[in-house]
Amino acid sequence: MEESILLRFIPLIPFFAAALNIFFGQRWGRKRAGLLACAAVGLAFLLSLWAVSVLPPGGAIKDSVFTWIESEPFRADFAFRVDALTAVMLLAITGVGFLIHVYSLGYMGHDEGMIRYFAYLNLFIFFMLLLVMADNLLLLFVGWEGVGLCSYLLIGFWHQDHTNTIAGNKAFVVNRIGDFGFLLGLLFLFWEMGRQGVWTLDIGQLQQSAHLLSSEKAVVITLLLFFGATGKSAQIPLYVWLPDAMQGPTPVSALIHAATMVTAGVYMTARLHFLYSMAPQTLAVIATVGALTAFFAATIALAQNDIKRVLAYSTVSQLGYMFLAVGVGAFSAAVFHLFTHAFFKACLFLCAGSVIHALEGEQDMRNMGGLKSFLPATYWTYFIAALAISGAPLTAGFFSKDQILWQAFASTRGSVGFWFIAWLTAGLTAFYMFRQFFLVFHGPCRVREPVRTKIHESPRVMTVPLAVLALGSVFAGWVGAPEFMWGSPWQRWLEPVFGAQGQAAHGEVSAEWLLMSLTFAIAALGFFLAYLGYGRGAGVPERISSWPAFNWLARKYYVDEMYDLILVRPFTRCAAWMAQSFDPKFIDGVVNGVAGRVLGSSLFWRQVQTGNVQHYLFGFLAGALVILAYYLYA
Amino acid sequence: MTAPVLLFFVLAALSVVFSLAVVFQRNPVHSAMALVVTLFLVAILFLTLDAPMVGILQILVYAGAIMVLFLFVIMLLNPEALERRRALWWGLGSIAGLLLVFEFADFLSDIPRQAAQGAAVGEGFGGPEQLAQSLFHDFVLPFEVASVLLLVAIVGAVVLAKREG
Amino acid sequence: MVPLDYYLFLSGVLFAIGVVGVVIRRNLIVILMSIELMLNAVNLTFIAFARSLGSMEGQVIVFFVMTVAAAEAVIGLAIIISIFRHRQTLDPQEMQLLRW
Amino acid sequence: MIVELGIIAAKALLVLFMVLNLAGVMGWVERKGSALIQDRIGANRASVLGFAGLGLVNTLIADPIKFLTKEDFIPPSGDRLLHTLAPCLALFPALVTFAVIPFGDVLVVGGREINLQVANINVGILYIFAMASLSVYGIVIGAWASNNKFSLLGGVRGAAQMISYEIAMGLSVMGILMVYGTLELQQIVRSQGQLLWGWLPAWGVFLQPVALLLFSAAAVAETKRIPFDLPEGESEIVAGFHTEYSGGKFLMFFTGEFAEMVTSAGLIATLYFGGWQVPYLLRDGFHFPWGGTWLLPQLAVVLLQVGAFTLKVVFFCWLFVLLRWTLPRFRYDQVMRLGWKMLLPLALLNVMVTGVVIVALQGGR
Repeated sequence: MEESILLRFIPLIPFFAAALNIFFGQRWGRKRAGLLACAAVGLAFLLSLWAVSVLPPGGAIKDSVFTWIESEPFRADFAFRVDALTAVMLLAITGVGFLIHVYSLGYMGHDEGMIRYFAYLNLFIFFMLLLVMADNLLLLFVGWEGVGLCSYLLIGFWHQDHTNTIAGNKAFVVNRIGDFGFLLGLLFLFWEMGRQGVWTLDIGQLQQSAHLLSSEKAVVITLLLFFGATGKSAQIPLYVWLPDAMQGPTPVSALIHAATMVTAGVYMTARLHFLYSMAPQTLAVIATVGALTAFFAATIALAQNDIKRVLAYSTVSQLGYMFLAVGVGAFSAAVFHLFTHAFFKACLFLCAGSVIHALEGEQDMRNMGGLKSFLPATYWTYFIAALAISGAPLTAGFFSKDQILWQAFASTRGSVGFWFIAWLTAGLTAFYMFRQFFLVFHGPCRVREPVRTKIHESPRVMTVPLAVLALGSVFAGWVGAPEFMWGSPWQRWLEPVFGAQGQAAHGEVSAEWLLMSLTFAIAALGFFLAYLGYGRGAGVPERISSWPAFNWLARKYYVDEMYDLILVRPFTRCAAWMAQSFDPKFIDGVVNGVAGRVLGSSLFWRQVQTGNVQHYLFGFLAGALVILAYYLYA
Repeated sequence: MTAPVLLFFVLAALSVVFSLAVVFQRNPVHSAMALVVTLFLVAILFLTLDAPMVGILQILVYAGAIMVLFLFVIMLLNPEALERRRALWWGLGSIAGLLLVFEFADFLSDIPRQAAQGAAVGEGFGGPEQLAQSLFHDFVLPFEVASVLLLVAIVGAVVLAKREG
Repeated sequence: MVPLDYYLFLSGVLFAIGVVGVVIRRNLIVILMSIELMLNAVNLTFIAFARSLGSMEGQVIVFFVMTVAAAEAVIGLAIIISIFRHRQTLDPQEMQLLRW
Repeated sequence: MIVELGIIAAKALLVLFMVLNLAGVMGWVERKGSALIQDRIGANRASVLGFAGLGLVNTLIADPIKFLTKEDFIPPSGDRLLHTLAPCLALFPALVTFAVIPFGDVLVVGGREINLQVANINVGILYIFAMASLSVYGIVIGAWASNNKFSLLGGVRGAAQMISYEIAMGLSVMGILMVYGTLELQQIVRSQGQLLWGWLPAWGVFLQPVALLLFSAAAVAETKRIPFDLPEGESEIVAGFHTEYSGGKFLMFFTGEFAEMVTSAGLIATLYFGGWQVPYLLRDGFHFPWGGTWLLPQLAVVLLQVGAFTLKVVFFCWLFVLLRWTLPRFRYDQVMRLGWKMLLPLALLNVMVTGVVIVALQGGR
């Protein structure tokens, strides 16, 4: 393992940029603050490229900054480590992050809190890099919590609006629930490894000594860790915060709530694949949860009218795909989908941002339509990204999604059921994406009057990142083509990390072709249905939305209401009872009662305190006499 | 009863009498004078214990300086001359003192008897050379600290006793 | 020769008398004098033990006790003077501000 | 044993006799000296049995008789006990101080060596200071027991003044202790018999000239004589601490003051002027630095020494008298300033310089 001091600068540069912006941003002005933030992330991206280029094949680079905790025999370093998996994450985070930063220059250019915005964004990049570069799970946890904090700060960025603050709180609380599970898993892992004589949280050492754990312990640990992942990566049952997180600025949604942070759970499971591989039951649970989430979220996305909410549920759905891949043991495929998804989902969000920007904040798709002619650049990039996510041939999504579907079908842990759900979801994905596409860009323009005349294409600073991401949406997937096409450098790249288990199944080429065709078929069907329903005329949306099933979907299966009824209300009621009855009557009663007794006895005994020194002295003398007598006669 | 013992008894009796006078005289000047005499007698006791230097210092420092200071302050303040005797309080205090004496006596009765002048001491024991040797060689640091203490006391006294304004 | 206990007992008696003085007197100056008496009683013990053990250390300690006594007397008297200026009394019973 | 005690008693009596008589004589000398300086004839009226020529009679016989036959007045609201005790306290320290001052070298009588000093204790100088410090009580107690505002003022002045000057006095003697390396007075005097550079007697005055000045000033202040007679201060507080004294008690105060003066003179002579030393006189006679010797019998040598000592004491007593009638009285603040701000720092400086010189000469052993 090689050492390099340069590694630490990848996360530290954004961190210092954030600090500088917090302290001096106001003095520099918004423009310079924004440029500084962009430059910092750009620099981090260049450093990441360097790190990838020097990465020894199959090895890792390490940079130990200082000893963080030393408590024999346990020791945790503040250390960074880059291997193949981390390198992928680094490129995605800093690359996509850089583009989104640049885009934000245009999108947030007129906002009062721009400096604060960029400081948060840089801070987020710092924590995210900490998360993926952490050499031990404690440091990873720091990053894990840090990105949660930044997410909270950015969701509630426009804190003047109360609903934003509530959305931020919701995200934070739900994440806390997941984090609690994660922390429990971490502690349990630490303890169990310690009982085997290995007091460590270092990922490398854990991997070497993971075999010491019994299978049952591994199941419990991985389940707890996965619970944390469901919170961070918005899986059933903790996905409810992500759609609400769309209250934040759109670039934030693109960066944090689509491309990077929400994939932290996937990254974590991939990072700890050696543990998960020991727990087949957990993997089954993960696969089930992933598949269900993918399908479930996709159905909800069908009926949403908010342009960003559709994308939010789409994100949940795609994350479900990733977890399905993890669950069937195809870690490499999961990370591959993570990687491609970062491009096209970021692109989609930024396009949505561009639309919203053009319409001065309008987010309801029923008030859009016919924007194709107004926003050509946005239109085409959106189209490419939508094709990619739908899995059109030779786009990034095509390769990654097909790999997942194939693994779900052919892997030893996979089954036809998983494949079927995923396959169905692929159709739904194509449908809701193009439903949105047609609603926004085609048909008559339904934009309200005062805004309609002022619709304009976004400035270069926003469209150029869109174009770059659109390119990525197509070509990022070409590194992971199936063996029967031109082979996958991706596989070879990640082979040393995941070993043979990364790619679980190699089946018949003909079967793969068949599945691929089926997937394409259902995606095409989704596209066609979307065109039928939304692409041709204006009357259909009303007709569909009157169906009870549509209403059911539009209300998101009433999950929020159910959570409210089952969890939140009883909890608040319990808390209210605690606050209004238990605390004032019982707790205060005990406390005040004790204090009252003390006061009473003090009032009596204080009379001893005459203030006369000689009385005290006499007491002292008497005491001395008694003590002397005790030693003399006892 | 040999001469030294006789001398001791005379000195001891006198010093007890005068120290009682210190405590039970109502007039502070009388108390102070009785204390001077007591200190003088104790200094002579020091001489019988081969501590001439300390004995002379006792007279010089205690009788000559400290007690003069006391008298000076008594005369400067010249408070109402006599304080009332409060029978109960004086009685209680005296009983406690007596108990203390009894406990001391009881304690001393337990330890084996030995002569005060038991140990063989060389020529000049307690003289200036030996005391100086101890002070400036073995205890030089405490000695310096004591000098600092005195300096602090001087400054403190000046600050305390200075009239404001 | 005079037994050591004689000196020790005399010292104890003087000490007890000093204690009684501190407890019963209502004049701060006399209280301070009683404290000097107690210090002297202790000094006598030190000197007696110094002679009995044939060691100079007891005498050196007495020397230091005298130093401390001098400092204590000076500061004590200064405090007494400043108290008297404020309250026109030396009776400790009149100084009961630290009372309940 | 008996002989020893007898010798000690004899020495003590001799010293007491000498000191008391000298004190008495000083009473007459003082008056005569004042007359001399003020250009008048002075005390010449007393005549006992028609024998008036010798003025000495005045003080030695007439004065005590006069004092003792007067009324012994005690203020009605005063403190009887302390009022009586005070004069004794004033006289006592002045007399006992002389016990450690040697008035001659060893006298050999019948093979028995007699040290011409009442008590040779190894902390002699400290003893002197201890006794000197006790002399305050006479004034303070007397002043307080008189229950008189003027007396009290005098007493307070006296207490403050004597405590202040005691410090300067003690520190100025430090130099002598350092030079001769002992606290024993007899030893100090013997050391002064050595010669510097072969011809100059190693007297304190040559080795510690500054200390001599400081010590003399402090000694005058200790005896409460003009220019330091603030405790009496006739023009301000009637007669100070002895305002309410008369008769025999006043005589004791009076004698005490002169005895103190004699003691101070003795101390100055002992510490700074060789005590009983006669230049070049050793135990067996004179040995002059220029070569000659003049052998003398032992008794003659002792007599010479005692005579020299007496002469020196008388000389310094006379100097005190001259001083009294030459200088005016200080103000009280001047007294305090002189004591604390001039004598004390100078004495400290003297100690330091002496120390440095000693270390330099001894090569910093």
